Amino acid sequence: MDFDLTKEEEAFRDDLRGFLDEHLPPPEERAPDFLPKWWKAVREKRLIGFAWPKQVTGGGGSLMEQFILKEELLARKAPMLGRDVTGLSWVGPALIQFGTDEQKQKYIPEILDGKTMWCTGYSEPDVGSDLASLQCRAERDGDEYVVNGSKIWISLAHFATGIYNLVRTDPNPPTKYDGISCLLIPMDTPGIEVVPIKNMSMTGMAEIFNQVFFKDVRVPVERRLGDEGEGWAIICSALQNERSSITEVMRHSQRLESLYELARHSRVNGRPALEDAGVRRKLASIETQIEALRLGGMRALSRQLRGLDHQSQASLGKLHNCNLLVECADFALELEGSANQYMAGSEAAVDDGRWQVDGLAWPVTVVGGGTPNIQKNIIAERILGLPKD
Amino acid sequence: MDFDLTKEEEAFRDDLRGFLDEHLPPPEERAPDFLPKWWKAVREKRLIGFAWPKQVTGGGGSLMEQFILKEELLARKAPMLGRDVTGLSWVGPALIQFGTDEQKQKYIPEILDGKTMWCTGYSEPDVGSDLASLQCRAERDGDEYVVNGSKIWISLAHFATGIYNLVRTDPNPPTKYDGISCLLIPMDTPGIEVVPIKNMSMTGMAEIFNQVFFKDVRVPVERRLGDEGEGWAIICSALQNERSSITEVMRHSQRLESLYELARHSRVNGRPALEDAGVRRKLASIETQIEALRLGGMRALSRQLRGLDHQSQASLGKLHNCNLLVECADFALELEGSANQYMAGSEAAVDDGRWQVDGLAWPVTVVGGGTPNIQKNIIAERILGLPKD
Amino acid sequence: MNFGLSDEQELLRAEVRKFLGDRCPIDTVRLLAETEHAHSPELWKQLAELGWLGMIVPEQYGGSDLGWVELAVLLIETGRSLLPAPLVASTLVVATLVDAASDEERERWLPGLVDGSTIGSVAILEESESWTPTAIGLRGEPDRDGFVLTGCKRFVSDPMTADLFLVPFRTGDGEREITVAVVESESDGLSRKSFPSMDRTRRMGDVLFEGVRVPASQVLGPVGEGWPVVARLIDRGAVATAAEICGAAEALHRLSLEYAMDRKQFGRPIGAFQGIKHPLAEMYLEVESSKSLLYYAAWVLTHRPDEVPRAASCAKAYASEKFVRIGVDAIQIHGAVGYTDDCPVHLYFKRAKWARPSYGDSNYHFDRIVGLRGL
Amino acid sequence: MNFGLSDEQELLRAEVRKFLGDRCPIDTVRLLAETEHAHSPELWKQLAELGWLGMIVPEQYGGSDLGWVELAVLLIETGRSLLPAPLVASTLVVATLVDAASDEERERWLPGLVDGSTIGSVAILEESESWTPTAIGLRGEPDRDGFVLTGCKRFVSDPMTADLFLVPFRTGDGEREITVAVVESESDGLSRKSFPSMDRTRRMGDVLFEGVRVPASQVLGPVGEGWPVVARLIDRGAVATAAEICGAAEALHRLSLEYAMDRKQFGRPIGAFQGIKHPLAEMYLEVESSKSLLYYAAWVLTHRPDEVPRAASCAKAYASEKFVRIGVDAIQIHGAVGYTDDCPVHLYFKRAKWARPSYGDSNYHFDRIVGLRGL
Repeated sequence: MDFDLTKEEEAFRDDLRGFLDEHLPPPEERAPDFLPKWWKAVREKRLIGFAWPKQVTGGGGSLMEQFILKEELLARKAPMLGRDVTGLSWVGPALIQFGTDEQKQKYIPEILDGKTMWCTGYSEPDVGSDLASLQCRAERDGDEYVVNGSKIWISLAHFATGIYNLVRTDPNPPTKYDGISCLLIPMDTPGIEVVPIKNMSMTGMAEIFNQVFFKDVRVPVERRLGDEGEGWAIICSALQNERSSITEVMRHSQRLESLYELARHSRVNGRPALEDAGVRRKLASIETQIEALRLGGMRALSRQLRGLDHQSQASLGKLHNCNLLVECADFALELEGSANQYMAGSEAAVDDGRWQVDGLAWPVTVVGGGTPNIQKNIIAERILGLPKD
Repeated sequence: MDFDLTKEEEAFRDDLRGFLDEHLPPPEERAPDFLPKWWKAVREKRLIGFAWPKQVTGGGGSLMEQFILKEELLARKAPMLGRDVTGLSWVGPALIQFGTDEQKQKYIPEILDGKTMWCTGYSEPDVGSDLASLQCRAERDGDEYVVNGSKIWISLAHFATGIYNLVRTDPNPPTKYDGISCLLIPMDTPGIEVVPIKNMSMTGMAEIFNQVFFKDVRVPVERRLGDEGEGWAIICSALQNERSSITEVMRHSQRLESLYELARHSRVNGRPALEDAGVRRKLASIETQIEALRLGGMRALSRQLRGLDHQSQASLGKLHNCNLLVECADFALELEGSANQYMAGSEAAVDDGRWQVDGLAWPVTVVGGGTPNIQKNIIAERILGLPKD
Repeated sequence: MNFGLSDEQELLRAEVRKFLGDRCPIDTVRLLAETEHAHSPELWKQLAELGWLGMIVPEQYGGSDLGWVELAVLLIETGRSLLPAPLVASTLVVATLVDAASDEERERWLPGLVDGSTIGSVAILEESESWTPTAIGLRGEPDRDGFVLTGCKRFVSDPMTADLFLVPFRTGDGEREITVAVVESESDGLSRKSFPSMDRTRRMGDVLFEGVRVPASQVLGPVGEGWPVVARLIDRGAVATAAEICGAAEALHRLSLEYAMDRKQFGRPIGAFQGIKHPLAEMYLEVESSKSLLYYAAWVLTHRPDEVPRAASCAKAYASEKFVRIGVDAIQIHGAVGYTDDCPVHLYFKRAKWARPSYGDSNYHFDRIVGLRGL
Repeated sequence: MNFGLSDEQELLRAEVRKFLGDRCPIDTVRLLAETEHAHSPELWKQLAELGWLGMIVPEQYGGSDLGWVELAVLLIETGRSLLPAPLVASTLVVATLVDAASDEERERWLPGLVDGSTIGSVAILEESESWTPTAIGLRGEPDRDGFVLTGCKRFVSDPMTADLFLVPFRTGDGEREITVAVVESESDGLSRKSFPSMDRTRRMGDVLFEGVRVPASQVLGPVGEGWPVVARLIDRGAVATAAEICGAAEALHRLSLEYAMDRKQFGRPIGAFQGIKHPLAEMYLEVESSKSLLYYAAWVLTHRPDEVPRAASCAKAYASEKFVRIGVDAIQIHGAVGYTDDCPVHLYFKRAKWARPSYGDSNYHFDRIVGLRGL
């Protein structure tokens, strides 16, 4: 057991810190035109797609370096490393694992340069968490697929340049997991329509979800990722990579500091909240859970560094993360008392209304990443080996 | 809505109070020979089997009078009204509903007089909560049944004079709920063997559970309760009547007072427990839940008084009761700190070790009456109409 | 003993439910929520005509002279339908006037409050958001035959639609030297402000007093002895809020139940899975328990005044905790659908966050339950 | 970075597990639990021979000179098997002597503690059961070259088998004027008593001091400056207890999991129902999180002393809360079988109640985590 950095890792961190001192001012000092400059700098430094192969203009960084990079970025409250979030988290990794050389050369540099903006087409109406029951059809017609159907809960579809879309290429497969393929479809292809869905948050996140309709959308065969029918394997691999727990941990840590700050200026029954034993224990309990999440993530990383199975542990982190999100979101609104009603933008809002955003945004994360029930099924069946329902 | 007593009910209560003043001294003043005298007095006053018909020497009391009776008895910490607890709670009510006149006249007065001591034979090894899967066989041979099999988790079987036993009279029924019958078997019938099961409590309740084995036990046909194959209906009716919530409420109320008392002489982090906000809120939360259980019981009684369905609500009370039992049992042991290890009989035990009894006895009640999971299934399926698993 | 509604009470419930179903279905709620004050004068007038604004007011002032159980029946239904209206606050003003005001004061305000031409609200809390007498810092300086008020009240329900406020203020340095008066919203020196709230079916805001004159004729009861009036008002507020919670929590459970029966996954309704079924069973227990505690608290408000503090605290503490919990479960059962604007679940979820602190959260009420034992 | 066991550590784990599986299976635990002191001198001797009593002791005193991670590996396994032995307390005495005793004191006691001929225990708590310096009331009056102790220590682990006790006592009225000494159990004026405990694999009791003389040669460090020694001991006790909890909680989860796969109801293993499956998944998360926190706390004990207080508190608070919760769930999963004497579940359930207050419950550690921020 060893939590210290090697000399090489320390050297990498010191170099990185120098770079960040130069290019990343603290949040309150960032100018309106900061973001494009930042993206340019980190692209040149090869920090975007840091762990991706150098052949596709990625950084070729090691896992451990990537871990150090994320810790440093998050400690300084850095903005996202690139503009095409979905491309960076979903499409790029899938291309690296399943794409042809042509596809990699064509799509990956665009993602890293922020020229594209991908969205993902997984969920469908009436399908929900039973993802493999998807109905969106793609029929082969010469060198093209003809796509018909619709996808729902698609964030950012109205800004997107392309959709990473799961379709059914075999209408009568042996099992529902067969006959699914993956298509990379430009959003400006004729026959695609995007309809926004209003959501409950009304906190600046409103209408980030959309339903996307496909009517006789023609997609060239070379835009298929992987083999025909290999879609389910691709998606499973992607879902396992879904979230970096270190990112979540740092977000929770920042949230915890804000919670302590909130408690410092809140009251319980008219007395300072920090004098209330219930409040103190709740804060400490949250702190302990975050610490457990942090260490659990490091255990998984540690296994990954040694080439051991770490992906089966991802559901543990997700479940833990969900539990924490729900608990923190509600606790803050409880601490605020009646002022919990005052939303961002109101002069009466506490902490600029950030807890209202948190309090209304958690369902997107908690439900969006697969409800806690689904995580529990995965843990019970895949890790513990319990029989299916 | 009306929680006041009528004049007649008040008269009944006043008469009862006079009787109890005379025959029921406070617990600390009860002599060693108190119990037989008490049973004699309440039997003469027709308080045992108070709501049973007068024809079978019951009290013929109304539901409301019975409610008042229980409140008065429990407020004075009265001992049980009769000696044959299982006879009074299970066998008697089933006889009144399903028995022949001969059976009623033969068995009921014995139960009321405390001459019998019944036990129930429901559970079997490897059957658990799926009660209807029972395997204990009864084959017809002339005017007799021949019983073979075994029953488990039988409390008091080693003291019992008879067993109220569920058997399978049809080995190939259309569904598992068919072909079950109910036999009233004297425990001294040849072929019955009782084997005690040690349990975890070691608190004076040890070994109250038994396994009972039947080997070619011959039972006359007239000892069958109800029709052949009617056993499941009888048992369902009995399970619904299982527990009087008022009894549970009064026990919880007494437990709450003891918890407040415990908190008064306990410490949290070295300071008086009653100054700790966490302890205070936990006590108040338990108090509130008991109040909800009490009022829920009164709502059910109120429906029963008006001839409305009340039995479907029984599972709600049971689930609530289970939750409270688990919570109180653990909370007391938490309050005691390290002294929670000192059992009854030790000079170091807190409150004479009563919380250790509580802390180890709850599984018997919580699991014995059907686990919370089973209550939730019943509520969801029978009351809410959700589909079966 | 009858722990159930009488035939008349059942009839009232049916009538309210039908009215709200017709006049204020969820789409109307949404529309009203986006109006400036989340208030419909026409709907308010109809409530008055049906006699629901004066339910507990003696007939001589135009009321129906009913009790708190009937009022609870009404509020359960308005909670269920999320009716956007200043009903709870206005009713609390009415209830306080009925038992704490002089005949002249009643004559002056009750008829208007009952016929809907006047709307009342309550302004107790200040910056500390504490329900104790010491938290009241608004000063009332004696002035001729009355007082001049200076200070600020916060977290006032629907301040912009109110015509008059019930205001406790400090008239001495002793802990309980509190006086209660009715202050008209058009008084000189009074200004008010409402802020956008998360539960958009309600508004909440500040009332600022800069030298507001209140004549003695608007003071309720003896000067400096107003705290018992306020304490009673807080208990009633707790019960009224618990009633609205009961209706809303029941609606949320019903929505989740229907969704669980309707929505299929892996070839079965999701309600067939214990992971959904068991939370629904627990919710049901919590809803029914909330109702038991609430109905009893409403009954004692009319029939057993001594029991009010404990019963009100049990009802409010339990209901507000469970409503929040049920809101979280309901969203998880609904999955992604639960946070769309089309699905009403989020409206109830937000109501739960509003209702929890209103007239005391469980911390306040639990602490009080122990305090009532003298501990 | 490597958050995993080294090959040597894995080997140690396998060795301990095999030894305990062979020499102390659950039936042996049951038998030992019913002996007078729940202690087997032969087993203790074997532990010594394997080097497990001196794991963190320098080689010059006969120890293996390993770190807290290795010790945690050992204690996880003894917790898993519910080994009845005074291992935690004796190890804490050893650890304290290693870094707080003089060379002479180490020479005198460490070899015996390591070779198993001496058993140590810890006597900190008094009637208040508080882990603060002010709770230490046992008086040490100066006497010639030492002190005379008068008072009573409570909740002492396995007091009857101990040959010496580590005892903090008060040598001044200042809050932290505490001195720590080693007191032999055979000292004149010392009497001890053990009471039957719920977790019968352990004993617990009182140590009474009626004018017990302690020479200066048995005092650890400077007089009146013993509190830091005690504080470190409490942190180590918390980590050691958390390690035993981790093993026990993992065993409990494993038992429940196997039962859920094995036991059939309604034609399926009960583990196929979400009502059983989901609690098993949550238990697993809690067991794994307990282990993460514990391993890190053990690592910092050896490598990053500054981080010890927070890491120890996180590990102990989390593990002891979850272990109790898992115990309740395990019984519910096992149904009636769970409370039979034959099924080991109840042994773990009782251990959970023992372990929770030991070296501070979650109230203590949570309060401390906030306190460490200076709040």
